[in-house]
Amino acid sequence: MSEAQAPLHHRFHLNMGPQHPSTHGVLRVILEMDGEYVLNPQPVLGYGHRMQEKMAEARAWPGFYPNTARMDYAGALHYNHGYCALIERLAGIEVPPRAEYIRVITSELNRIASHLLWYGALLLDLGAFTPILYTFDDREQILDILEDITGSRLTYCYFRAGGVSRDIDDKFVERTRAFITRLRSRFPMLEKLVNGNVIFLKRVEGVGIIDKDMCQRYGATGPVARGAGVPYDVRRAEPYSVYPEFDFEIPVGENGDSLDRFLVRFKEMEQSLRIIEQALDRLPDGPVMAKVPKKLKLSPGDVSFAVEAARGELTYYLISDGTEVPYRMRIRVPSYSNLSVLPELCHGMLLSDLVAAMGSLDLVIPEIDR
Amino acid sequence: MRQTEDVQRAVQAVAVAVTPVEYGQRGYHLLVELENGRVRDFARIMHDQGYFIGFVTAVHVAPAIEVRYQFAHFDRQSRVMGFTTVDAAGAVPTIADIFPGANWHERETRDFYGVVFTGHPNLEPLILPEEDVDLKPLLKSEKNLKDAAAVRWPEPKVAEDTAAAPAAKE
Amino acid sequence: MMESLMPELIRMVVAAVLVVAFVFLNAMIMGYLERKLSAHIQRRPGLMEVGPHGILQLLIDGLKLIGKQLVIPEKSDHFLFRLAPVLSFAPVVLPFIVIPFSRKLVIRDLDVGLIFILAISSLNVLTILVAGWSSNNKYSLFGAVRSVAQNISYEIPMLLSLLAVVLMTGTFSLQGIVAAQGKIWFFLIQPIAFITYIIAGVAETNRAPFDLPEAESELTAGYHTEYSGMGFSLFMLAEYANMFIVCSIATTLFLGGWRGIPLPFGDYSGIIWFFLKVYGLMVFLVWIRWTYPRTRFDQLMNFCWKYLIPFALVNVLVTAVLVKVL
Amino acid sequence: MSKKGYFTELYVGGKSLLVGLGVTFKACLQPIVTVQYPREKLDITPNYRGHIELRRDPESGECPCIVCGMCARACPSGCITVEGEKKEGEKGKTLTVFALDFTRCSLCGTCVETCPKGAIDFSQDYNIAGFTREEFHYDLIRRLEERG
Repeated sequence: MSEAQAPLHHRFHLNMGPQHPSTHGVLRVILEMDGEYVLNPQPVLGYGHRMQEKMAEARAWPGFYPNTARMDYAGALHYNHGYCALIERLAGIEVPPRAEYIRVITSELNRIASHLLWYGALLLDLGAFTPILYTFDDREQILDILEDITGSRLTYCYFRAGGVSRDIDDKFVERTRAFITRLRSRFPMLEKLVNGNVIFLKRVEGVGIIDKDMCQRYGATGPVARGAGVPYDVRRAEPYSVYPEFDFEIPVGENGDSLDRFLVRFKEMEQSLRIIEQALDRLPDGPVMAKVPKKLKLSPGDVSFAVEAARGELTYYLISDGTEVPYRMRIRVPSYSNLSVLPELCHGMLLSDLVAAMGSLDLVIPEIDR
Repeated sequence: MRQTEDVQRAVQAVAVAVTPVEYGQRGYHLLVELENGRVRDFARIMHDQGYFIGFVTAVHVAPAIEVRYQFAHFDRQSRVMGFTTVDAAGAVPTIADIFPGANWHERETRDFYGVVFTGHPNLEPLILPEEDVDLKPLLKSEKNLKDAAAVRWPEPKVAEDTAAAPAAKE
Repeated sequence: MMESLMPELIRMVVAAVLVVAFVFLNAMIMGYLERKLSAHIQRRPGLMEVGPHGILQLLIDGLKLIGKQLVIPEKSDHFLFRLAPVLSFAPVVLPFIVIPFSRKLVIRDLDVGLIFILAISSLNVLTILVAGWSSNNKYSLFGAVRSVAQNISYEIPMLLSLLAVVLMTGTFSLQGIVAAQGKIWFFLIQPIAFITYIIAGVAETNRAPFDLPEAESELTAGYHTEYSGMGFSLFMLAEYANMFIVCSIATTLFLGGWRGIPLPFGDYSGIIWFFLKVYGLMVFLVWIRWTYPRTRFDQLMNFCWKYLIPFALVNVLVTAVLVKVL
Repeated sequence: MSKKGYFTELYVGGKSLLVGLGVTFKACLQPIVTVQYPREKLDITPNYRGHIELRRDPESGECPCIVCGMCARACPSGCITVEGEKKEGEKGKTLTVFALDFTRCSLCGTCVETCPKGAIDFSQDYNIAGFTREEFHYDLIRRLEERG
């Protein structure tokens, strides 16, 4: 069925969202359809836009800490990390090594939590209800660990320019180690239940193929690019924090289809566990907060900082005019670029495949509507 | 570093000024000042060199709004920052056909600043509702508006001679 | 004239009341089982609040649904929209007439019992089409169209698999088929037919992994998107009753019907075995639903044409030859 | 598709489905992992960051607040109001108003970190509900007195 030949009177519009079970938030996609074939999906953004960039321009820079977590509720610590590191880069603050290690450990825990959430949500999109409860079970363990150290379960406000707001204790180390063992023992179960399932494989194999060229043109990063065989990971490409000290692999896919993106994220969880293990083994002693003046004026100029968030490259770009208040803040969020692939990706696809492809992009809507 | 030099050479032809900057301090490698009309040429070079689009944004400074482009590379550590000012009509040529990923960034910039991207295939409001098209929420008020020079890095005094050398050659 | 008709009439009224009551009861039992089983599969307790282990929850849910407003979309076809849920009820009540619950317990043992059931239950697709069409909602229409295509194509393997049994027994009467399973249950002789029938049955009842007509992640709720309150619950009742019928045919044709180790209730003891088998099968369907993802539409069709129909067809041919030779 | 592929696919696919059933069956027999919330409650971590609360100095039993207003200034959403007055014969100011507008608080903890005297602490309240916005305008001094 060639969609180009579809006569005009066969075409109709289908509104998917803003309230739809598989748009994971208030995303609306206007689908131009021919029968069950999607001809032209056009995402409509802005239903939950909070103008975070304007908020950043309206308050002294420490006042933006809590906002960072509200952009990506599934991977809030990466947003914390990017912002704090940006300020550190601009102000030339040296972070104590212990704080950097804590940042890496908690960030990677958060990455796993985010991937576990996505894992369940994708399966939910594909109509399997049970895996999300299994992954939530594991994710709860991470949230408990992080709650104990950061004080909140989801919208963390833990990192500060110059370090972290609270030191970790032996209990944290112990619980994290226990969690690593636990999650490793859970992977085979998930593999049996989902990764090998013939219905699942048929739903994602060859669906939504994104190649390297497409990633480049759209700026798609993170697991979407890695699924397309591009070994681009900001942790490697532009090393920040103490990531260069750890030994980890960057899993890549071959075909760039939904299955590859799925497998990349699945393998990434194991790599994150490896990083956490190494960091726990080598955790240095010392302070967790550098000396930062109470009132710190940002020197004029522009500065950019990229981190690898759970969904891809997150770049904070700040233009300062020499006061405490940022003059302009731009946040390049990974889901935004990843979603913009959709019209080209899903052209001529079945509606069911669109759901699978969109699920494999791992969209977090508040991040897009920041 | 040598790879950055390659790009530098390629970009030199279309840019007003190309300045390599200290990555550890600013988070990118190359600052490229562009003429309004050469943005597309710049984007094409970036595309041919294998860069992917980071973001497109604007900043409201006096005398004219600046539009900024960030590109990064999948295979090498190189981040390029391009900027240009809008013309008298508040317009900049679009790069959405070279980098489709810039499409939404440009629409968003149009929403927030009113910058018109000439040649853009679909410059409809992306985030703002249709009735608020002219809200331009990120424009600075008269009081807060700063001069373009006020948001630049102060010229490092020691490095001035070395930085000026390639520019003089041109 | 009247005198001779009266007992028959009373019998029919009693049967009708019992059947309708049973359809409701069955939905409650299955609703409870489904929610409880899915909960334990997902390692949570499930219903716990109303009554011991939440056993009365479904009663409360039913009352709530009855009390709810039936919202009728303004631009829908009001008459058909109201008619569809009621209509969905008829094809699931009628097959109960011929199902042999026990040696003596059957409302009417028709000679063409099997054909009667299949004919009536294939009407089910019509009500879904009516519901989807009259809602004037694109999602509903998608659901309805999918359902029609799916039900019609899965009727073929279903019939073929049942035909194998009919060839062996030489009768369409369900009691006759049960009687023929005195020595050995047919699922041992006809495993391919049994498996084909179960798969086709899952598709016929629109249950996961073949629940495309109501795929909530794609079509919100498919053909009953616009239905609320009792309209929605009638569809639910119909779905569970449909499951019951599909499973009771499987029991009757493949699992020996009401046969089992004799219990001290005389000719009526078979009903216990019958219900045990039927609910066992239904629990299996629930188990499947909470394990697998949903198939895609073309894959569903491919599976039917590439696997189910060839296998069922070969099975029928082999059976026919063997019946003739032996 | 070759004939071999046809049957292999059927076998592999069928097997994977059976394996899946095995996983859910095993899970069905394992104990449940959730808690019945209003009946059972999990202990909340002592590090939990609820809304802020004034605290007493364990030695003197008094609230060490010196009405410097650092917390109010540090708050990103401006949800803290601190007022004090100068009393005769006392050094420094005495706290008269310490109000928190919890509807705007985002629980970042900046106020607690900036307080030079450690007069503010996080509460452990997490299941807070109300019918009006005013119910979340807390008078922290009164709450401190009520706690005794």
